[in-house]
Amino acid sequence: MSPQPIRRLLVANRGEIAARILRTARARGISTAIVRHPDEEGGLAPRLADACLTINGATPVAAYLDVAEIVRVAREWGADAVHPGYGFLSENARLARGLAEAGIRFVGPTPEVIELMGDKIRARNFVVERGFPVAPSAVEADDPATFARRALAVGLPILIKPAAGGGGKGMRIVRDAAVLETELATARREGERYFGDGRLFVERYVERPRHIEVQVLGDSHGNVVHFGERECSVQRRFQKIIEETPSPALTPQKRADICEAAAGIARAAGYVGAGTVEFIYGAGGEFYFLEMNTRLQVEHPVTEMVTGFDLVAEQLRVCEGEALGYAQSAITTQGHSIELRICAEDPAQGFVPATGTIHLLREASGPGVRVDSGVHQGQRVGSDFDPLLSKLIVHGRDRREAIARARQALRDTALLGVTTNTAYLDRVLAHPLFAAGDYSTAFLDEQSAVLSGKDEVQPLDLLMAAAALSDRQLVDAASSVPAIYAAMGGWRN
Amino acid sequence: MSPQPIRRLLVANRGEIAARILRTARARGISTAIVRHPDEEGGLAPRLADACLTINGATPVAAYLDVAEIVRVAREWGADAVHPGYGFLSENARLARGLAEAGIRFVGPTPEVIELMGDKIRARNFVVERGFPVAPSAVEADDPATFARRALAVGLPILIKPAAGGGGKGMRIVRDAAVLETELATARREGERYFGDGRLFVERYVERPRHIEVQVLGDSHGNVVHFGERECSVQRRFQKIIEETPSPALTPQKRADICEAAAGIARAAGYVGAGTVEFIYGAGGEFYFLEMNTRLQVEHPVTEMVTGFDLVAEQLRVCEGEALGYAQSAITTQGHSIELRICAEDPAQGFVPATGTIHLLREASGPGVRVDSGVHQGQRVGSDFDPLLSKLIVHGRDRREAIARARQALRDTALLGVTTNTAYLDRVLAHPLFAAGDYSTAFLDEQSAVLSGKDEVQPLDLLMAAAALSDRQLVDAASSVPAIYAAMGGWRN
Amino acid sequence: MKKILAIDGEQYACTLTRTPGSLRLQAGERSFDCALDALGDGRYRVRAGDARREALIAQHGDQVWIHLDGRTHTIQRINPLDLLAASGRGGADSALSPMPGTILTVQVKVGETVKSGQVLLTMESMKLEVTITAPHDGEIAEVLCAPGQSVPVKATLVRFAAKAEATS
Amino acid sequence: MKKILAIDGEQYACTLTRTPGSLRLQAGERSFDCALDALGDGRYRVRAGDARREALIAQHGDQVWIHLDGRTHTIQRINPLDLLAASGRGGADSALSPMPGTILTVQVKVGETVKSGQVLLTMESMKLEVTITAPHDGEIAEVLCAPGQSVPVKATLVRFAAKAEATS
Repeated sequence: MSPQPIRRLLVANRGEIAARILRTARARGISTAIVRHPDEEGGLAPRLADACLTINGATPVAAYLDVAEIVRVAREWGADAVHPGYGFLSENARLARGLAEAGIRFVGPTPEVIELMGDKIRARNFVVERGFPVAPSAVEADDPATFARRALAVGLPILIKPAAGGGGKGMRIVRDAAVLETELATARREGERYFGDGRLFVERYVERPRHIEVQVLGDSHGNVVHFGERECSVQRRFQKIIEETPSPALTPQKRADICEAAAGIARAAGYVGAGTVEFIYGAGGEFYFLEMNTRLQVEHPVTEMVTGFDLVAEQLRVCEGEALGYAQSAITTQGHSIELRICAEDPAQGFVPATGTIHLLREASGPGVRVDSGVHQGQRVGSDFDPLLSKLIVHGRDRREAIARARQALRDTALLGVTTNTAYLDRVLAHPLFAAGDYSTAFLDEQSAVLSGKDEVQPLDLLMAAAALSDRQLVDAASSVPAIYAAMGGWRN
Repeated sequence: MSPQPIRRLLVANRGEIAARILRTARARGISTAIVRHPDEEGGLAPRLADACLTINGATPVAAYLDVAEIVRVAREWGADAVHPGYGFLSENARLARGLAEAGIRFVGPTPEVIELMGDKIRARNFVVERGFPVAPSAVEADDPATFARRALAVGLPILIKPAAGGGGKGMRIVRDAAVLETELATARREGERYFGDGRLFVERYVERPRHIEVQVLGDSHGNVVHFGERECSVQRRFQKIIEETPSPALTPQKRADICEAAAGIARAAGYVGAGTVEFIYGAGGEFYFLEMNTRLQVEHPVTEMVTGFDLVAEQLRVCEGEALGYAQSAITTQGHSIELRICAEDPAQGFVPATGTIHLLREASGPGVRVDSGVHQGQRVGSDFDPLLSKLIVHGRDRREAIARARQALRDTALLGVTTNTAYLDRVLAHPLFAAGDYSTAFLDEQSAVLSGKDEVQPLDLLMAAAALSDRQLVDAASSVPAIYAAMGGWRN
Repeated sequence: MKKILAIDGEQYACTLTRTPGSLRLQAGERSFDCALDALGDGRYRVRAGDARREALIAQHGDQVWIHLDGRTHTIQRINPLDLLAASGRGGADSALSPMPGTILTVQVKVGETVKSGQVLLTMESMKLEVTITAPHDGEIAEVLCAPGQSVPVKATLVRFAAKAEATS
Repeated sequence: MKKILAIDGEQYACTLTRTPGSLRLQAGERSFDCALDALGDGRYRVRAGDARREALIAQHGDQVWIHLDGRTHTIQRINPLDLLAASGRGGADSALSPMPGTILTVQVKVGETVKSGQVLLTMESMKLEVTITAPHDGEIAEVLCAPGQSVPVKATLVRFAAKAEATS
């Protein structure tokens, strides 16, 4: 079948990823729409799309998770393809099926592959059968009655995971058998609420591991390539906040091994589209399959920065039925790239989400700096969605140049009105262990004392002057001193 | 001698290039200053520098061209190096010498090389002696009395050039012997005014040539490399407005030939620092040395986009005495890059410079987009300096993707209050000959009828509505209709 | 007129007075002339004694955000009278929302006696579930939220009866 | 109240009237309801009949810039009375500056008779030298600039005597 160009693309997402997808779609001359719940205001993506379609739901999140609603607006607007972004329904096979029934293409793999990889237990079995290593584990569904006992038998510490989960949501570490039951109950509730599936499994928790993932891409003609790895070990609450490529941990040989394993898994699954194979990487160089994300990742830009490929453009081409048109050897990398996630949160208060209005916004720019933003000046940031506001991505000829640029770009970023983690991110970049590339997923927790250290308030007088003089009330009061005192002022001091 | 780090850098320039140099210097942890004439207001660069030093002069331009003044402020501020940017004193050997006497480094080649390449006639002779081809020519200084006659003997059409010139300033094409004397007089005056040197030479004007240049870099240890070519044929009034790399004209063999010629010339000259060797490239694949610019070029970012190198960082490293530390083979290119020069000018009026205030500014961003801007919202744009406001640089996996991104980025650029060439640039990018890569330096002139074609005013009603409704006077007048008419309004139409 | 400035959480008292041709800020031992000039677009030139710097400033009510030297500082302007009033309250205490979000479940009723650590309610914010527990033994005097309700940060969710009674 | 809108150089006459609940724009044959809502930061929602679009708008005096669908349009709002007044002038004509810049040399004097094409003066703008020549034979009535002077675009630099006299 000859390629069928996409002419009308609905982006069923919001925030920075919707804006980023729209940019590529528009440059390709595609008509675009996005969805939006009536309670939402502002946002950069609606400004970039040709149309903005209302989706209804009890809450904004519920609307974004409503398959029928997305299919309805896609059909009514006349979309010929839907890009799901990440999160929400991006790994939902029902959406892919619902769209297919309506004659609309889903920018992602087949529903069968989504289901295979979406069920963490089936995915693990699939990977084990192909000879790739996974960590010791226990699966609730094998025998629910004995699950708690089998979980303990894996050997503490263990990690509880929702069978249908992803992105760190609902995951809990258990180091003490006494709290196992409570933690299982909480994880089950969260799994039900976020994924509509309360089934769990546990895995041996590898202490101080690295989280390394590999970007893969397959076309509908049987070609599969990889785009190298991303190092994603800098995490708080199982959520990545800094990602980079190449990983400072890998030797060329290890890199080849892990990347080829990822491409091998994708090939075995008949994977079509962009996907990511995640691995746990141990201090001894051993790596275990963790999961496969059948969608674009938040951190995909670092791969784009070093390979020069536009992964969204590749997704769209593959969805249109085009063959990749290049071999693995044509994918080369140049330099080093780092991504920083700028979040509305207060690191000093345990990363509690922050809300407010962005009264003033200045974004970084210049050589080697890319900003994938989802917000604009004047926008209200509420608590309905996750706290990611924008991503700062830098490129440098080497890791040192990339870190220097990242730090400068952070200082050039001014987002006034909502508390963000920019100063915290800068402290992470400035940490000697980060500079040495010597860190694991435990890094932020282990170094929390150093990292939470407040900056000394240096320019105190300037800050006081600015705060006092921008206060109308205070200035007026100072100025309304009776004339006689004012005249005397010069002599009295 | 071991490398001597630069700690305090003065950027003796303004506008976008000053901002761009400051970004790299700051990321390297260098203290920075820029210069500024008292008549100037606004500008992005002063916001990025740690200090802003006043230079005096009868006019702003005179101050930027005043060697003694630049040396004075550099010394007073305690600069240990001065980066001259492009234009102004960037190719002035007296500045390099004056700084050296004050114990301050000049970020550029030695005064001797600047003088060699700055004298177009000596440079041509130098290159000819090394066996590289140059176009037929006549030099005034050889025998001023017979210059006009010898100029005609080169064979019309000819190109008059100031011996001390560069950047297209003071150049004139003569196709008719009758106007030769007038044109020589004008060129001489311009040469005197801009370069303090009225000497001229003429060259055979190659019809419909391409302008191709090669970026070179040498260190103080005898290493010279090149970073590939840039295609700079899209010019109006001898000024480039769109540049790209790789050139759509070159075969791999021609590319190797021209790049190696450039590196050979730089090597022969003992070149230290970043420089550019410019060539005229004929339709038959022949190329002639045109001149060597001993400084950073306006269009250097396209090279950075495909090679991943930061050329300003390399300039600073070389100036510090570091060895390059990489071989020619380590410089690889990825994809395609295009630069668009956004100028305050009205293409509909023969590119007449425009002035005004930037009431609103929104710059493009997103994957593959870089903006090197020199201006900010609220800034006044006067007529003291050249009309370049900012540069839009894009990267794509191939030329087609780069063009698509460039066009989208232009549409995303809103600069309200000053007439710019953005719509004109978009018409150039949309031209079938540009898309085919089939153009010469005559392209814009030959296609001027097509390119000056105004966009059809499509959304006329919307524009009228916006213009009328944003007029307080008009809205007030409409609203003050006596109540009786207003009430009847609904029935009468 | 005196104000308290809470700069990144640290409190400083200050008084502004006019001297001929300038404004003078008194803060603790220190006292210096100061000035603030708007440069447009949220940018200001700030002067404090001999120090001069450009900064980006935004304000909303008594909250001020200042981006200076690459860092953003949050400043709360507090009227000393409000501080005084706040310190006068007390007695009964409350459970506050640690972040803005939505109430998921409320697991206690008015009049109910709870133990320290007992779950009072659960809430969700930005996809994170948080459990609010009783900070000490006590009796619930008031429940000020319901499942599904959105609450801002530091909203009072549950109020305890005054301690003297609760420990009886 | 009638206004002329010069949109990217093309002139259109328009009248705005209030109808119950809306504003109506009449332009030539066409007439449609319209609305303009500020969304903050220079962004507006524009409505004209059934068409609706977001645009960036800036204005300064009677000049309006509108960024709509990726293109910037320049609009001049002209009061019809001004047009009328301008057409009433005439008789003597002038040489105008084609761009803003600085006068370099003035090569004619008041009372001097010049030939068509003769150089009147030279000026410089953004490093470009421009020669201003006489558009026709005539006599110089007034010289309104001097070397070194900065002039805006379309400034009258040299005024000719009324043609009836000049051609004598």
